[in-house]
Amino acid sequence: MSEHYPALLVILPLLASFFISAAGWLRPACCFPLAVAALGASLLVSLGLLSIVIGGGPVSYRLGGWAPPWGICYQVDHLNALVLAVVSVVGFINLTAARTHVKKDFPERAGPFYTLYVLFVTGLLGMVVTGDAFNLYVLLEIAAITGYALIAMGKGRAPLSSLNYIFMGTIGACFYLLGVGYLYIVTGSLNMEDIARLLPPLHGSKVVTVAFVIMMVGIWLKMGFFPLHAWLPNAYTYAPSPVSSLVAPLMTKVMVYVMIRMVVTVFTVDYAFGVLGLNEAVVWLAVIAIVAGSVLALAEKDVKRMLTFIVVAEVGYMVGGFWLGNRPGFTGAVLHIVNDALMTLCLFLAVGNIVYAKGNSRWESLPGLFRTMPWTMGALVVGALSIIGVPPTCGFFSKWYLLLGAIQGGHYGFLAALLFSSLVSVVLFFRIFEMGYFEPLGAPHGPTHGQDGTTTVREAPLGMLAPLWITALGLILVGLYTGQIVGRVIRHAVPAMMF
Amino acid sequence: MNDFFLGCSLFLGGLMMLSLYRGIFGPTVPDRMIGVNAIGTKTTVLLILIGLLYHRLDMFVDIALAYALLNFIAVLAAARYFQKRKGLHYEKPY
Amino acid sequence: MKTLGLIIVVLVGAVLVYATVDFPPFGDPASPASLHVSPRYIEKTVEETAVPNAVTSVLADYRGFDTMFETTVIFSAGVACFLLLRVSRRRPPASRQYRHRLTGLTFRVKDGREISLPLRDFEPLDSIWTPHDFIIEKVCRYLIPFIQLFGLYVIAHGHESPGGGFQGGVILGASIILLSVSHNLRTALQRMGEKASALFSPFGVLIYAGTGALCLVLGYNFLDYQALAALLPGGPIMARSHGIFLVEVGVGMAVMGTMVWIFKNLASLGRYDEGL
Amino acid sequence: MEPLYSIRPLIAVLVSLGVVPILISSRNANVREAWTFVAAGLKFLIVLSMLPTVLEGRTVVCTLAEVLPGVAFRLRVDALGMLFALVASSLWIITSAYSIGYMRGLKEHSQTRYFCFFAVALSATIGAAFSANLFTLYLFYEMLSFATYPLVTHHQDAEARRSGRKYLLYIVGASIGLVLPAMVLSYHLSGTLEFSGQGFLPRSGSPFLLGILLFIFLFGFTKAAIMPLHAWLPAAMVAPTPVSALLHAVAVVKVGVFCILRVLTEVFGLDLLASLHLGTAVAYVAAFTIIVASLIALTQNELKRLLAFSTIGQLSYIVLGVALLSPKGLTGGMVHIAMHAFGKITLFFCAGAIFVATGKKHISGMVGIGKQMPVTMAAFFVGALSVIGLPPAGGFLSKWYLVLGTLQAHQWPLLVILLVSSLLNAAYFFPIVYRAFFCQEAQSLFQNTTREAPLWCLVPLVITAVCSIVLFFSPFPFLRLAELAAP
Amino acid sequence: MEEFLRLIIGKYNYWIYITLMMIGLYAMIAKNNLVKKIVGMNIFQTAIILFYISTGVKKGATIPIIEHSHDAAHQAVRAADYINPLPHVLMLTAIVVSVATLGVALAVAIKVYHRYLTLEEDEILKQIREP
Amino acid sequence: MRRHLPIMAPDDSSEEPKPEKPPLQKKKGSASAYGATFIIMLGLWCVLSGKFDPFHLVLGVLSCALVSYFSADLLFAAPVTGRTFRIGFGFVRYLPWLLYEILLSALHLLYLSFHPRMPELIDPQVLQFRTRLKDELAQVTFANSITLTPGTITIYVDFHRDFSVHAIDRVTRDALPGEMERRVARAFGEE
Amino acid sequence: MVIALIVIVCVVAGLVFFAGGTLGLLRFPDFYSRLHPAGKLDTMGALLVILGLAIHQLFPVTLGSALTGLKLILIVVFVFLASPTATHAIVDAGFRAGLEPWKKGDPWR
Amino acid sequence: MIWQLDLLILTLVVFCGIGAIMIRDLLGAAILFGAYSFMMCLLWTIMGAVDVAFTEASVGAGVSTVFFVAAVYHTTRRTKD
Repeated sequence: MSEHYPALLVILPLLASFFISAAGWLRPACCFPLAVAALGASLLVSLGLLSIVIGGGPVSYRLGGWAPPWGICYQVDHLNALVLAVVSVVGFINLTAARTHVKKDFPERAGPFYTLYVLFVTGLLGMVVTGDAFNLYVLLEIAAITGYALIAMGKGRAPLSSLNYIFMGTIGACFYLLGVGYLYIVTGSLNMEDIARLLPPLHGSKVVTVAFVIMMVGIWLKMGFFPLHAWLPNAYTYAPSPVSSLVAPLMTKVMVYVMIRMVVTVFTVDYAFGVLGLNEAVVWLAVIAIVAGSVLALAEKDVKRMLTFIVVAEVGYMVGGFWLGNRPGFTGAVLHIVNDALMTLCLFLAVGNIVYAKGNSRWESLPGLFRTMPWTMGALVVGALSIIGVPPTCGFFSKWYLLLGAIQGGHYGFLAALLFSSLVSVVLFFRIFEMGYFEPLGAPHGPTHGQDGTTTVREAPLGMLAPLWITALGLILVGLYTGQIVGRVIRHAVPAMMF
Repeated sequence: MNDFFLGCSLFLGGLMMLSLYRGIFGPTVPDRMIGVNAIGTKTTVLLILIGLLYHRLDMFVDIALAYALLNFIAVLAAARYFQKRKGLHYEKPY
Repeated sequence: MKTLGLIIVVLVGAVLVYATVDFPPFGDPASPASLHVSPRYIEKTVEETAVPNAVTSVLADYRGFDTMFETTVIFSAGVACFLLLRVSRRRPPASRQYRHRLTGLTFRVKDGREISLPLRDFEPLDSIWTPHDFIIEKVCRYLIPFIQLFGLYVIAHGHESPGGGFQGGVILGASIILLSVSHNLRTALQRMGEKASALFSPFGVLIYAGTGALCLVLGYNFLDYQALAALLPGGPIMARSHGIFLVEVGVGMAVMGTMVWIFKNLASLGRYDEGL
Repeated sequence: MEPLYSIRPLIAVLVSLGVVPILISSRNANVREAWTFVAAGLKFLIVLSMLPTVLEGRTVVCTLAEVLPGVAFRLRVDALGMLFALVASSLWIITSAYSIGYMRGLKEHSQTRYFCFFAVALSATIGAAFSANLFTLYLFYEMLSFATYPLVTHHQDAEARRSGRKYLLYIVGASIGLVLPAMVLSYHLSGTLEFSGQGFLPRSGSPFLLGILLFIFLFGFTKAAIMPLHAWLPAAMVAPTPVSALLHAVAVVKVGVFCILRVLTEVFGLDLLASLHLGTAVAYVAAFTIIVASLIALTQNELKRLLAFSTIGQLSYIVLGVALLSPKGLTGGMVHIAMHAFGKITLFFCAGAIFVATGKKHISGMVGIGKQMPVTMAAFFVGALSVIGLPPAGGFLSKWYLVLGTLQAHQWPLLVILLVSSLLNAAYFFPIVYRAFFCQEAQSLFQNTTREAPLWCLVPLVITAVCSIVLFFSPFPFLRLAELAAP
Repeated sequence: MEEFLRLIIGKYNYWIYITLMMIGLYAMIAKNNLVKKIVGMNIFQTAIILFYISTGVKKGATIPIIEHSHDAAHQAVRAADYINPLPHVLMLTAIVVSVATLGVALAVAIKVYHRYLTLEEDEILKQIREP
Repeated sequence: MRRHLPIMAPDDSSEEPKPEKPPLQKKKGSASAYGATFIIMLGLWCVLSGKFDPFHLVLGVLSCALVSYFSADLLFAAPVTGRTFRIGFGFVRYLPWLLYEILLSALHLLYLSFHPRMPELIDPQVLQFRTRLKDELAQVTFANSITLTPGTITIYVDFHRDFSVHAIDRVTRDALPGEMERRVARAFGEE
Repeated sequence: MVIALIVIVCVVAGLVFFAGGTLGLLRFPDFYSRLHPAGKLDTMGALLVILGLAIHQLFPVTLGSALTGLKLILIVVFVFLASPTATHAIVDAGFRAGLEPWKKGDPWR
Repeated sequence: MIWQLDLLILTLVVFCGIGAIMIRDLLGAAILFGAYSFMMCLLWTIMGAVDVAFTEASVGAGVSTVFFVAAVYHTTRRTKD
């Protein structure tokens, strides 16, 4: 069976989503267990795939039994396998946390919600696993459409933000599609490896250059890279909590993966860093992204919204790290995909708990939280430390590699930007912690210097705390096992041409 | 004969352009509906002509048939808009 | 915003124009796109899949995986519209309106009471006035069966003429939409209820994915229809052909269901009473 | 010599973390405090159990995980680390006792939180002491920073908030903004972060770059409060006194100095420093801090602030001693960690005891207090002697070695500075003692009603004072360890 | 000059696709009305479809449905005689995606309208700013 | 003119209807209706398909069965009887005349269209008359015939069988209802 | 040859009707009168053109071409069913939208 | 591929597109969008992409315009640009 893992990975949740949808009509109570089973199965499969890849190198799977340039094939190498594991882990953990929200906020729409949820994860998994440029587009659209709907579910400004996201996302996806078309017109192939094989004689062609540029712009739009990020904060802020903690950790990261995949596998490192020589400029863009994301986050008075700007800055980390074009930079970028997915998940889950308890995540609702929701805030602290980059949380290690890459590449602007954003995150998070901590300051009638245990503890239910703390502990574990991850997985994913 | 059909199709295309004038500049929405409906009829015929030009009419006729059948759904829907009393006076047209 | 838009548009346009100069000549039979991958599709489609329509064979077999997800996209759009628009909590009405079918007069019954006259002659109305145009109604009644048959024909003949599951599905869906547009949504709902359309679409995609999974269970790769030779007569090549047909039926069902579903949600704002 | 592989260092680090859940779960104050004692005692015993091995000249190593290629999460107990760990863990027991007296005496709120973070901070301190490489050191350094924040802001009022901000700004800002890039740069230059007696930085690096690196490290470890990055320390004095005592006289600030020591001796290596003439530069920076801090201390009225500035000055002694690059200087600097710790903690305990008993913070309000609280003020006197560096207190020994070190390094100006600063120290301590004991009855601001602080407060400070004196006569483990550590 | 003219005429499809795409893009960026933006979005997607279909065109070829399938075993099928089917397949998918996006976008637009009672973006933003 | 339209004031109250089962149940079509639909559909299938191998024929039968199951009552609201055939026959007899009429008036309209002084020739007016046709289908046929005949368009037919017709000029106006109504009535056996 | 002539006559006649319809669509003064040429002349034109094409493609007569011809006729039938209905729907829409018919003597719109 | 028709229809398509964007009435825009999809269908037919044309025909005529009208019906026809 293990030779079918790449297909099963996507097929299981896909099939399950249909059953969930049907169950939504026939037997609503079954929706959640089905979703858990589906994502759990794909989580197991993805872990199995990871171990296969670690043990025996890349795996490929022919869908429909057709050989690659004619049929679609799945190509799983070290890079894929890692991102797959992350996507399925995040999807699964967040799903378990989503149940309480769904029960409270929209119990009657659980069926479609879980359907779309599972489909979203399916789309992302497919995007990561596929080795066909066009197939990636289709899966991208699945993830996008389900994402639009899930975001638009929210209250207040959510539909408007979602509509903006639809426009920007469509432009991004279409630009990507156009780039694929440009490659197709000069190579006649859609398979990534096949294109890579055919491209080198065409390196001077304007078509390939423009294909590259258009594709990158499209992908950047989808990932919210700084000047193209305008849709992101609103969309993630106004989405319902379980959705924002699903979309925010995964969508941008997977798009970063797509960018890496495109550059490394399709265009090859030679072309992107050698022939075009855009790396310096892109790293500077990333610098701007990091700085701007951090500074914009400073201006926000809503924790969730602040986090979205942090996401913008983090995208800058990954893009910049990758475009440094050296081994540590690449390692840092890939590692940061893993770490940032977990960190963002942790933070958004924590904020989700706050929203669950308080109704919103604005600053007014923060005071006294350390007293009333100590567990949630504890996990929030862990996540924050990870964002700041404090060892042994995993955020430190990816930052380490990125810094190393910046030094090795001699790009001190990027170095400075990384440090700056870390410092800004300190300010950002400690402002929140202060507010949650110095509760008596702004609350005249609130509980004052009370004795221990006098204030009522209104902690979020266990169903939400457990995933949160699993994630928080995961942050530390991943940090401690960074050496393993880098040595066993990422080291093999670094293209040989990089130095 | 081919050239003749080509000429016919070009002529029809020209007529479509004229109809499109009504579609774009028609002062009121019903006027646009007329224009577009006229274009739809011409499209059906044009599809058949193109099929003849390709010498594969048996393949193209299905498309034309689909058009003939479905063409007026859109017009009906648009008309329905007015029938449901959201007339021109209900919301001032520009 | 306008200036910014103009600048962006001009910039992007310039970039695209810049690349166009290096394109292979338009319609060149020797362009890479025509020489590298696609010749096999054209030359081998009959041999390998017994489907003369190369588009169908590529769509449902060579690149069948894409199409499965394409159908899933449609399905997820249906679910999305439902999720966004469907209203579930409703208050009982303070009054109801009925129209006498023969005369077109409308009555209003207050205080939640039902009309006591035989319902055969009356149809319920909602707050919005519903037209009663029997010319359109009659003509559409006669057209709809033909449209449906045509849709089924298109699905069934995807192998040797243009068309296939998607087109046929849309036509079938359009017939229901036409019913709704010409009469009103209730009539359409009573022919194809909400639950039916909502179950049609996942079931259709399930047929597709299930066919693929069946191949997997039979020991072949996912969507490798050759596996169906064990179940269907005609050998592996015909098995591919039949597999494609199965899949097309699934696509047709899914698309029909979803189109109707989306329309119902959009047209009635998720209230499922009185449509467009 | 072959290192000893053992998980004892890890246990030593984790034992205080281990009791945190118990502390949180128990509502009973007595149980809580008992557990604190148990943890402190255990920790001290474990540290002590490794002492013989270290005294033999061997090291105890515990590797946990290789987090980056060439960089492991590894603990290693060597002489310097042992010295520091011994000081910190022994003083934790005493401070725990004192905390009980102080917190109960003042009926402070959130005592659970207080004890928890205290335990965490101690873990971090021991961890820093036992770090085998720069990464592990940085890890515990950061852990300590964040663990101390809730302690500093314990009072949760506006002032605490302000101080907390300042504290974070200086310490975390510098560690992220300066230390982190410096670490990455070191790693980039040498491919490792593992401490080694000769320093791991390559000799071939450009002198300019290495010089910059050194100063980034020097100022990056802000906990050492090298001027001009010292302002957080006086501000952090808003914390409850046990916190100030243990953390800001022993653990936190000493960790900063300890880090600088590690960087000087085991990242750069004395030879490299000498060959680049960087030692002298560092020494003069430290000397500047010593003088200026002492001068500022002269002008302070609030006792804890005065002690804070005194601490700033004293910390730089340690840096100065190491920066002399001479064996005696090294020994002096290292042993000063211990001596100053015992002396200064006594002083802080006294300040706290005075506050608990009388509620007074300012020196001007302590006229005649010696009559009412003779034990406290006697201890204060001993502590002051130790800090000034006069016999029969332990401080004298370390100062003696420092002076010898300057002589050995032929740095006459530094010798002068040392002596002048001792005078200044005397100048700001003796007036307090004088006013406390030798004033007219009429000028005394205290009625006879004022008594000594509670016993929980008093006993610890007596113990530390006694220790200060004992250390003068038998400085055995500390001096031996310092001599072992100094090459 | 002649070269230039050949460029203009010979790649007419590509120019038009760029024009259409720019129309769509302009509408999506600069238009104020949300439904207009959705129209623009569809035009944008159609432009890309146009591009793809144009890449598949072969001069002198017929539609990609093999004639006389029963005799195919005897007479070899020449690829040059049939238009490249691959772009068609891809674009079928793209059309489907665009319909799906259209449905979702319209649903969301309706939701937006019901909250702000207008479809003009500037008016909505004004409402958000001045609650 | 407007008074003929059964317009009700738009109800702006926000009340919403109860989720009731639509009282209008699907009419059970008679077996004859199903059979007739099936036969018609099968004929159409043969025309459309053009393939008579077993596979396609089976598919055809299945499809026709499906359509007749689903939509038989749309095509034949009442059971199929002899009257249905009579109407069909009458309708076929009516068609040639209609086509001829259409051609004639189309030529007339074509003349108008191309005439340089067209604005002077036309005289659009709305005229109303009441038809005597009773059958709804007959009315529809009549109305569509009017619409198909260039120069006249049925605007509205209300339940009183009142026709509102827009006519482009005097010539076309004068022809109504006259001959056409008679022929439709004959075709539907109402005379 | 005769057939070709018939075809050409049919198609040209159809095109003339189309042209008339389009011209009328542009020239007539108001919505109601524009519908007359647009709706009806186009239908007539479609009828003639498609008939012509059906005749053209019927030769050589095979089963396939006959069926295709039948399909073409089917298209005409459907157009004849759908077109007046659409016209009616449009005029109904315009009428309900409140468009006033142009009367002789009104200013030219 | 019939290039004369191709050019003609391409021009029409552009006009239609611009019209759909420029009309200051959403219902009109929806209707013109229907016309735009007719044109597109023709275009695909001309370029030999019958399946795409079929899809466009069924979608454009049967579904997408209706969706637009439904959406406009439930929102508003008013637009400022």
